[in-house]
Parts: sequence; C-alpha cells; structure tokens
Amino acid sequence: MEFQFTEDQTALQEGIRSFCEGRFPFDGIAELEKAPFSKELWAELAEMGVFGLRLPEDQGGVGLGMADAAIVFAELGRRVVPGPTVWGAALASVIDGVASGEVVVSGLDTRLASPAGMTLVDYGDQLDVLVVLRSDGVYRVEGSALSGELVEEPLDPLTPMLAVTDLPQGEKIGDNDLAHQIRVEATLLASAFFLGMAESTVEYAVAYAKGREQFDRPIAGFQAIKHIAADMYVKQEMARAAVYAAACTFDDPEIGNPIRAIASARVVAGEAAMHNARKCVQIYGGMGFTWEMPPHYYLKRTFVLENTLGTGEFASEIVARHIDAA
Amino acid sequence: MEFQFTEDQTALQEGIRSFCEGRFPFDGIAELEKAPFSKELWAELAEMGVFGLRLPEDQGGVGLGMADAAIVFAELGRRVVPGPTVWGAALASVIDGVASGEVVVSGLDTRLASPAGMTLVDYGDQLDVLVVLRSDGVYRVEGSALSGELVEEPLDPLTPMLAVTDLPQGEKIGDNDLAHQIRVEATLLASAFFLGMAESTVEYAVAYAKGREQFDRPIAGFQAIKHIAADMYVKQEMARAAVYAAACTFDDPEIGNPIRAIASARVVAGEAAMHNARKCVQIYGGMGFTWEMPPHYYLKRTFVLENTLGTGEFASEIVARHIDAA
Amino acid sequence: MDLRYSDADEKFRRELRSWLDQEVPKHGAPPPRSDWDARRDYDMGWQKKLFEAGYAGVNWPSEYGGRGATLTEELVYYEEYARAKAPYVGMNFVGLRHGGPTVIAEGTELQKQTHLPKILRGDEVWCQGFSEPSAGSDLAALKTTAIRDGDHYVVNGQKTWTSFAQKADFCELLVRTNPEVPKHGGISWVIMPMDLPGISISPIDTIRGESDFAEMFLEDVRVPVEHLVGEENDGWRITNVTLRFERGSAWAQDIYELKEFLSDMAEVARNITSDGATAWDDIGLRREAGHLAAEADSLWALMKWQLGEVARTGMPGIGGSALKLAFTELNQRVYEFGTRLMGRMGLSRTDLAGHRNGYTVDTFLNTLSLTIAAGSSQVQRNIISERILGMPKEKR
Amino acid sequence: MDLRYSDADEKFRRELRSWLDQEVPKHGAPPPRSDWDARRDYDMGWQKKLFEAGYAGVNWPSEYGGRGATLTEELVYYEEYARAKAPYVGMNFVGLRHGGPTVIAEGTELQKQTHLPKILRGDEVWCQGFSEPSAGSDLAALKTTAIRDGDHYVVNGQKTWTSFAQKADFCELLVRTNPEVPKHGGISWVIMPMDLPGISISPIDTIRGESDFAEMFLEDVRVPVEHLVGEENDGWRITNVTLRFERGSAWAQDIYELKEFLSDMAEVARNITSDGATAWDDIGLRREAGHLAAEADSLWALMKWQLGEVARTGMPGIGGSALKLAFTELNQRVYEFGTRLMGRMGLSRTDLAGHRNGYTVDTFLNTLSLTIAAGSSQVQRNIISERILGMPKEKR
Repeated sequence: MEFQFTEDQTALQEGIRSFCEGRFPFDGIAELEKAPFSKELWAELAEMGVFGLRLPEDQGGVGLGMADAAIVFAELGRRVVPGPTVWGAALASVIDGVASGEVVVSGLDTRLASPAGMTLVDYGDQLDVLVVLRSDGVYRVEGSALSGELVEEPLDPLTPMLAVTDLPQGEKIGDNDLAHQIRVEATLLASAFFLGMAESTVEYAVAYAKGREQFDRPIAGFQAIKHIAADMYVKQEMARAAVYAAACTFDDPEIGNPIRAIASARVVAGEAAMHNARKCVQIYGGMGFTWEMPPHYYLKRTFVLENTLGTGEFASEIVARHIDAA
Repeated sequence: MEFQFTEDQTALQEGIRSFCEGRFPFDGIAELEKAPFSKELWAELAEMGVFGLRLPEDQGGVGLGMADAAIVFAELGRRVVPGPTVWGAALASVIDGVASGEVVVSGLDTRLASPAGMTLVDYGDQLDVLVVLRSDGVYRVEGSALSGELVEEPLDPLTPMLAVTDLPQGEKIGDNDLAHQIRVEATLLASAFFLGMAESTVEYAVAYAKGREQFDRPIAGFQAIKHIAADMYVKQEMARAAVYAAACTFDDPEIGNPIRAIASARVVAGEAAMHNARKCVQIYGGMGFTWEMPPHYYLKRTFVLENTLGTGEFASEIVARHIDAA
Repeated sequence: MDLRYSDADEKFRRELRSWLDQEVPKHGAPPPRSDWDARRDYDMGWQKKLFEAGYAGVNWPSEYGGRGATLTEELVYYEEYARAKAPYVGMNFVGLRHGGPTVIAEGTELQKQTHLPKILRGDEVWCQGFSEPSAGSDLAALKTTAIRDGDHYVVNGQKTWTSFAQKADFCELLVRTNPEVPKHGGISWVIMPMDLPGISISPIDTIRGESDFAEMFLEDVRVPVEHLVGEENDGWRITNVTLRFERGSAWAQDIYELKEFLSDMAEVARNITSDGATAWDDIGLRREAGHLAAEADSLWALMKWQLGEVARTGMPGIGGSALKLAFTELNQRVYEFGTRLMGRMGLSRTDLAGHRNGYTVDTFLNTLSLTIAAGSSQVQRNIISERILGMPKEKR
Repeated sequence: MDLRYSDADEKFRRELRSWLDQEVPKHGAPPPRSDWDARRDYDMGWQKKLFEAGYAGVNWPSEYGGRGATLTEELVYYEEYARAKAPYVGMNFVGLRHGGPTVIAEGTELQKQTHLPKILRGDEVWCQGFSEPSAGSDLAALKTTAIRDGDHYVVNGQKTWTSFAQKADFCELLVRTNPEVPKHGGISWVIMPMDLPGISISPIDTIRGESDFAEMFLEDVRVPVEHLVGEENDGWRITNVTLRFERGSAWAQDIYELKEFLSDMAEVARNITSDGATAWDDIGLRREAGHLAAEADSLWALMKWQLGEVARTGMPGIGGSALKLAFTELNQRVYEFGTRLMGRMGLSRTDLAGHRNGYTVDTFLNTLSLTIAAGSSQVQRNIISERILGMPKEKR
C-alpha cells in the first residue's frame, strides 16, 4: 500500500493542470461565456486524453486506470471546464468516436425528478449523441433528433441547456447492467470534478481573505474567517482521500466494495464542493455576489453536477444499503 | 396584540425564579443527587402552584392560562428541577390529588421506540400513579403495581429510572382524544422546560468564558467563542418566541393552529436546549467534561425530555402535516 | 402576553385584503428588468395607488401623509401584502425602509415635510450611498469626503452597492466631514439630490445577472448644507438608527413570505411523482420541510416579540441583530431546499412551463447576498456577543 | 496510488486475526472501573500477551522489543484489533501512544533501552502530566517549575487531566525550567518516576462519573536530571512531536471502530419495530446513517493518505490536525445518532437486557471530551488556518 500519487500520476496532474490553466484562465472567462462549448473544445479535450484515458491503447485510448482519470477530472473541476466531460469519459467505451473527439456525447438519467414535463439536456444543441439511462436500460438518441428551445438563462452560464419537450425514445443499446456501469463510472468522475471545485474555492477564498482589508487588517486575520477556511480545508481533504480511495477500489475491487466507496466519495465530494463554494461567496463578501468574481461559477456548476447523476442524498442511501460491506 | 409579559406575568416569573434559585442552588446539587426526588419536593412544587396553575380555582387550582404555565416551566428548566413535573402539570386535570401535591404522577407514551423489551419509567419507584398513553387511549396504572429494578446509572443523575419488565395494562380512563390532549399540553410544557435550559446554558457559557483566561486574555474575547455564544443566544431567542407564541395560541386558538404552533415550539426549543448544552460543554473546555460543573446536567436532562413525548424529528413531521395551516 | 389582533386590526385586514384582491391583478406583471423607465412607472405607480387608498406608510405619522396606525396594523399590512403576492417594493425600498424612517427619527421639520409625503406618494426614489469598495463590513472606514465650502458640502469619493442609483431622486449618503478624528467620529448623514453635477453611475452585475445595484462616482458634487440630517459628525449614530430599522421589522414581510413559500413547496412536492410515490411521501423530506417551517414560525413569533419592544421604546432594539442573523441564514436554507426540490428544473433561472423553478433558484441566489449585506452574519455575531452578551471587543 | 495490502500484510492479518479470535475471549471482561489493581492486572496482562505473541509495538524498532514492521502492518493491526473488539488499550495508552513514540524520536539510547521494552511488555504504566488548571488550550502557559539543584530538578506545581496517575510508574511531565524567557522557550520534557516523594493525587469525576483522570500535586519532587528528554528548554518542540502523534495515526483504531459501530447500529435499526415497520425502513434515518458512513469512509481513506506521508517523512504531518478535527467532530455525530436510535434505552448508562444502550450513550458522553482534549477543535482550526493555509496569527 502506498496511497500517494506515483511519479507518473504527479506528471499527469501537472500536464492537465497546465493545459487547463492555459486554456481556461479566469481572465478569459467572459469570452468563454459567449460560447462556452464547441466541437473544437471537445476535440481539444479528446486530444488531451480526457475521454480515452481508460480505453485500451488498441481502441485508441491511453490504457490508464480510474485513479488517473480521477486526477484528470479533479483538474477539470478546478477550472470549471465546460462541456459534458463526465459523460464523455464514462461513455467513451460505449459510443464510437467519443475517445477521438469526433462525436460529442452527453447523457441523461431519467430517474432524476423534475416537476415539469420537460427534459433539460446539457449542451443539447451541440450533441451528436445523447445517451439516456432509463429504468430498463440504455438508449441512444441522435443529437439531430432533439428539438426544443435553449433555456434563456441557464443557472450555470457555462452549461447551456436545451429544454426538450418530447424526448425521443431512441435505440436501445444496453441493459440495466450497462446502465449501472455507466452510472457508477460517471458518478466517480463527477466526484473528482467536485473535488477539484472544492479545492479551488478554498484557494480563492484564502487568497482573497489575505488581500482584503477591513478594520485595518486583512480579514484573513479574523478567527471567524480563519475557522471557516479551516473547515473548508478539512472538507477538501476528506473529499480528496475519498475520491482517490474510490478510484483505487474501482481499479482493484479486491480492496473493497467499489459501489460503497464511490457512493461515499460522491456524498463527501459533493458536499465539499457545495459547502466550499457557498463559504467562498461569503468570504468574498459583496464581491462574492458579483458576476465578475470566480465563486459563483463554482456554486452554479455544483448545482448542475448535483442534478446530473443522482443527488448526494441519493448517494447516502446507496452507502446505507452497503453499510455492512466495507 | 402585545406580545410581551404583562406585569402579573413578570411577577409570576420573579416568584418562581426566586423559589427555584433558593430551593435548587447549584452548590446544593451534590446533596440533591443523593435523593433527587421525594414526595416532599412534589408537595412543595404543588404548593407553588406548578401543577394546579391552570385548574379553575374551584378545583383547587390557580385559574391561569398556558402562557403562565410556560413561564413557570421555563423557570423549572433553568434550574433543571427534578421530578415528573411536566406530567404532573399535564395530568392535574385528569388525576385527582395531583394539583394539591398528594398524588405523585408520571406518564409514559408507548409510541416511543426502544430496542429492548423493557420500559423505563422516570421516578418509577416513587409514583402513586403512572399514566400510560397507548395507541387506543389513556390508562391508569397504580404505582404500587410497578415492579422492576432501578437503573444502576441513569443518564441524568436527577432522573432515576425504574426498568419495568412487565408493564401492567392498567385501567382505561380515557380515549384517544384525551391522549391527544395530554400529549399536546405536556409537549408544550416540555418545550418551555427546554427553553429554560437553553437560557441557562447561554448564561453559564458566557459567564465562564468571561472568567476563563487563556493566551493572556479571557476566552470570551476570541471571535470563535463569541460567535458560538451568539448562535446560542439566537437559538434561545427563537425558542422563547416560539414557546410563548405556542402557549398564547393554545390559550386562544383563534390566533392560529395550536397543534402546529406547539410542534414548532417543540422543534425549536428542543434543538436550542441540545445545541446550547453541547456548546456550553465545549466552551467550558476540560471543566465542561467534569461532573462538578453545571453543563452536563442540562445536556442529560435534554436527552431525557427528548425521549419523553416524541422526538424533535417527530415534531417536525407534525409541523409538516400542518404546513398549509399557519 | 397577547397575540390576538384587535377588532380594529381585523377590520383593517378585511379592507386591505379586499383592496389588494382587486388592485394587485389590475397592476399587472412587472416590466423587464432592463427597462428602467417602465420599472419606475410600475413601482411608483403602485406606490401612488397605495397612497391614494390610505395604505402607504402604515405607521408613519399622519401629518406627513402616513396612516399613523399602530405597529400591529403594520404587521397586518405585511401579512396581507405577502399573502396577496402584491408587487415587490422595488424602487421604493430605500425611501420607505431606510431613508424615510431615518428622516422621521432625525430629520428637521423641513426635511420631513419636503421628503416624507413624496416618498409615500411615489414621487421620490431614494438610493443608498453607504458602502464603498474598501468599506464593506467596516462601514465606518468610508473615505468619501465632504468638505464645507460656504453653504455647501463638496463631495468626492466612490460608493458601491448603490441600489436604483440609475433612477433615484435622492441618495442617503454617508460622508466623512472630519478626517482628523477616529473614524466613527467624523461621519455625517446627508440627503444628496441625484441631479447634481458630478455624479456618475456604473451598473454592477451580480451573480443573478444584471442588477439594481451600481457603483457611484462622486466628483466635486456640491450638496447644500441644509441637506445634512442631524448634527455634523453625528452620522455614525444616525446610521445605526437606519441599520436597526433594516435589522428589525423590515423583515416582517420576508419572514411571512418564507412561510408562504414553504406551503407552496409542500404543494409542489405533493405533485412530483416518481415510481408511483410523490416527493412528499418521503419522510426525510417532510421532516426537513417541517423543521424549516418550525424555524420560520419561531422567527415570525420573534418578530412579534420584538415589535412589542418597539411599541414600548419606539425604536427597534439591538435584538434586531438576532432576527437579521437568524432570518438570513434560514432564508438560504429554505430556498436551497426549494431549489433541491426543483431538481433539474432548478438549472434554469427562467420559469419553465408555468413552474416556479426560475423564481426559486434566482431567489436562492439572492439569499446569498443577505448574509453579507447590511452587516454580514459575522458582524451580527460580533454585535450580539459584544453588545447583548457583554463579551470583550476584538483586540485591534 | 495503491491501496492494496501486500501479501505480507495479508499474511500478518491472517495470523493476527486467528490469534485475536483465540485470545480475546480468553482474556475475559474488564474488571469494574473502581478496582484499580484488577484493572492494572487486566490491562498490563493483555499487553504482556500481545508482547509475547509479537504484536506489541507493531512499528516500533525491533531492538527495543517492537515488531519493526511497516506502517501498513500497523494499520492492519488496528483494523483487526477493532474488528475483534479486543481490550481497550487502557493503562497502556500514554506509554504506547505518546510517551513511547516521543522517547523513540527524542530520547537518549539509555532512555530507550530503559523504557521502551518495559512499555511493550506491559511492565510500565505511564501517565501524562501536561495540562494545568490554568493551562488548557494554552498549554505553553504552564506554571509547574523545575529548578535545577545539583543533579536533580526540584519540581513544584499542579497538573490536571493526568490519566491513570493512580497506577502509573512514570509520568511524561512538562515543566518550566526557564521562567525568564517567553513562555514557549522555557519548557522541558522529563520522565518523572511516580514513586518519588512529594507527589499526591486527587481523582477527577467526569460527566461519565468516576474516571481515569486525576489532579496531580507536586511538592519539591526531586527528579534526577538524566530523566530529561532532549535538550533543556526544548520541551515545546518535543511536545509538538507528541501531539502530532496524538493527532495522527493514533486515531486509526477509533476510525475503524466508527465504521464498525455504524454497521452495528444498522443492525439494531433493522430490529427496532414500531407499527410493523423497522427503524431502518425510515428513509430519513437510512440517509443519515449512510451519510455518516460516507464520512467515516473518507476519514479512513484520509488516514491512509496521511500514512503515505508518514512513510515518506517518518513523522505525522501537520495535516493530522485536519484528521483530528474531522474525526472528533464526526465521532460526536455518530454516537449521538446511536443514542437517538436507542430511544429511551439511551437514558440508562448501564447496558440493559444485553443491549448496547449503555455503551452507546456512555461513549457519546466521552466523544464530548475529544473535541476539547489534545487541542480543542478551535485550536485545530487555528493550526490549520495558520500553518497550512498561511493565514495571519491572532493579534495578541
């Protein structure tokens, strides 16, 4: 056992971080908002191996494991990278052309309740394929078959939504086992994305508090602010350990029960992202309530992911179901 | 509308407070622990009007309302006064001799789950009468019919418990309407008791923090401690308003729905008592973990009351049931 | 203790309810956010209707156009207003809730006569010029200066979070009139006409998008000295009067709306079905709704308790900090609950297919500002611990 | 990243599990709390058995009687120990978890040879003499003095929260050897034999009743200078070594127990029936249990992550503060959950009719001390914010 990054993993992390920081710098976010997602961006991400990371090399992938994928997705989360990346990486082995970046894919789980008879599809106007997880299996819907109107003001400015009134049934391409597999893998990747967001909001909040003076000193010197930051840090640390432990368990199920480990990671990482984003807004004070500052992007993306594959509450129930099987 | 104490109510509060402070001073608590409860104490409380407060004068009562009773029970809570006082005041109109102090009564609600096939009866070795609320109505069990062993180490040193293995069925003395009435009244009195405990623990915590020096200053000067205390104060204020509003609503149901108001008060006051007791232990630090200091008595009594008439979670469900009927 | 409304209160309620039932639908839906002229017409037109019907300034003195009624009638007003989902106070917010009450408490007779009737009639829009970029929680650190020049103050500086600055006629402005003394001692409270030369405005986008807030730049703005409220350099005390109003009964309507919103969400939950069960069948969700409603109930009761104090003293007490803290924190939890209930529909800030998803999530975003503005939760906890509980002040 | 135990680890696990399965039942139930002699026999007898079977000091150096194994084997040890519900470490706590590791890190060769084997063999009981009545969170404010007199220190003062003082052979004692310098600079760390004249003991009753803690009064106690560990006046640094152990891997067993306890509570919940449904049928309760288990899982993972760091650096990192904070707070919530589940049975601190009600509520009470002792949650948050996040220190 050596539960630390290997040298290769550190290198992987540095590579993807450097790509994300260059490609999604915060001072370019206003520009990005105009067209948050494009086929070109998808291809760039594919080029970086984001989708094909876990595919065998003979299928055009990189042949790495889920632990490596988690590292990559934590980095995407740190910069709230737009696009249905979680679905892309979870579906690369199911839908041809995703790993190479030729096919833009997103997904939808019909279990997620919504009070209206309407389906919101992330990036629905730009998809080649939408994979729908229904109660009896997995369905493939062609992007061209999706009709509806773009949501006028999506909660997350980097996640445009198509409001589809009549979701086509599509072609059945897999049974419940496949649906389960997709849910599990995508949940882990989403958890890693949450982790990255939880890390970034700690860093932003601490840096801002150090620079912001009130009452003749940096607000970072007030115990109230320090203790909020300390709790944010603890949530980040728990999320990190849980996400990577779940990824290792996925890669090597003899370590433990991957279903429980992934659900636990989902609970803790989702909560870390939400908690830290909200506290980041609070620590930024009035500036945290402005569009021009970073915190709201993290809060909003957290809500998107929270409603993508089942909520944190739902994941808690899964953990409870496996409570005797550590 | 004038939602403030009347002069009479202020006088009532001062009277009962002065009695409780004299009769249950904190430096006499070690003595009290040896025999927390007795027929004499019960008679003294009866003398103060604790049980007969709401009975008409021609039935030997004082003829006051629930708002006045709430004031009295908040004062009992402030000094964690021992004895089945909540039951006594709720049952004075049901069991003869309680108001005058001749008959010691306690109660039991069989709805409260317990993992063992055993019934714990508060002060079970000293009762004249035990009133049992069952799913089909109200039953009277004579104290002499209760057999069992005293619990060796009751959680609350001021609430001895008899572990009764075979609870007698008793004599049916009322239907579900009576059971409902008793539950509602007792819940309100318990909420007032919670309120008093929540107030005391704020006062204790703040006083201790002002006197305790660490890092060359009173710990009351640290923002972390100040903010904990502020939150305790807020919980106390919410509890006070909720309890007295519920009592007024009970006395005058045209104001609103007394069931919802009482359940709301129960939720908020119970939580205030629990939160404030735990934070009081924390602010006392190591001393809060010692038997000789007051905080643990409040924490332990809170657990007793929490398990007396239905938990706070149960009360939340009642509020939800009445959510459309403010 | 008496929570029963008087017969007079109930009579007032019946009349008001019937008037609102008739007038609210007639006033129609608010115009788009970006159409400032139409918004001013909408907000001020509604205020004029209230005034003409005798419902403006319920507890303001009658000699200045108010109803001169009791605080309980004001409470009835807020209840019925919330129940009728009447138009948001909008551009009248600062005048009715801050500026007006401050002028009533501290203004000269002339100031009262000049402004109060106009505020009530919907003829004057006020904005707030308190915060500055480097004076947020530490409001007293403000740097905007007002230097006396004859019978004028010459004002220079920058304000932020100035709501409705674009359409305001007057600004309640905090300025530094004496830079030589410790910061709390040199502040004054003035009424600045917004049509003076030297004022420029730059809108602020909040996390909800375009907003009613702006940055305001002041360059040699000449404000006549008779616009000073109270004594020169006594502005900090006066500000605390204003802030106390903001922390006191000003929340009544919002708390009542919270209770209404929770009832609405219960209704929504009863209509969301999945696998044959409704969301409301989930006992965990019901408990959470009940818990939030219990807290809302207790805040509503606390509001009434504090009104009892105001009735005795004529001024919201320091306890308003407890109400502000508790309300703003609960408010976040309630609308976050609602947003969760909306599921994926909550990912649109626009209402979809007649649902309140957009309203819910947008209001949730707004709740995030309330634990920051008008004294953050951290500042309120300082106030409570120092001024109510007597704990020592922070070492500086 | 690799979370798989090696084949050697698994072999160790099989042997240890089989040994525990055999020996734990044989060692019987612990004696009553008040019978100190019997308790020493019970605790130290068990330690001797561990030692003889080669399971004492799993990662202590083999030259001093330890197993000299890896940190992962130590983790296996804690897992199996918790799973087997083996005897509580009891009187061996200070020696095994604080004093021993500190001597390994900072002691002289002679000190190591003198004490380490005896601690491992169950021949030496240690107690901790750190806290004083006026030096709790501010440990460095301690006043107990040690004045050099020839080849002895003459010690005077009062300690508190000295666990097992009644039966201890040695005390890890913090004393002030230089009162002239700022408080952190004048502290030394000494091993005080408990049979010296001038030591008196007064037991402390905790909120659980009688306890293992005592106040310790020191009057002209003459401690030979060779009992000094490390340099004179370097005690604060050394103390932080000890505290880091206390905040680091020392929690492994407790975290694992938390996971086990939650499984047990799920079992209990499945057996509590009311109106034909079990407590476990309540989706709100299940979610809460699942949420707590998720947090316990993540703490267990964080423990392993930090062990990976210890393996690299040889010392628990400052991150142990995060683990201590998270664990002690979660611990309270888990046992409060258990206590709630027990319903009225939780009102007895004695187990009733074979249920774990007494254990559950008594453990809950104990969890309240853990957010206070060894650096309160407030102190840990200070450490994290200042030493990890680089935020400014409190103004003093």
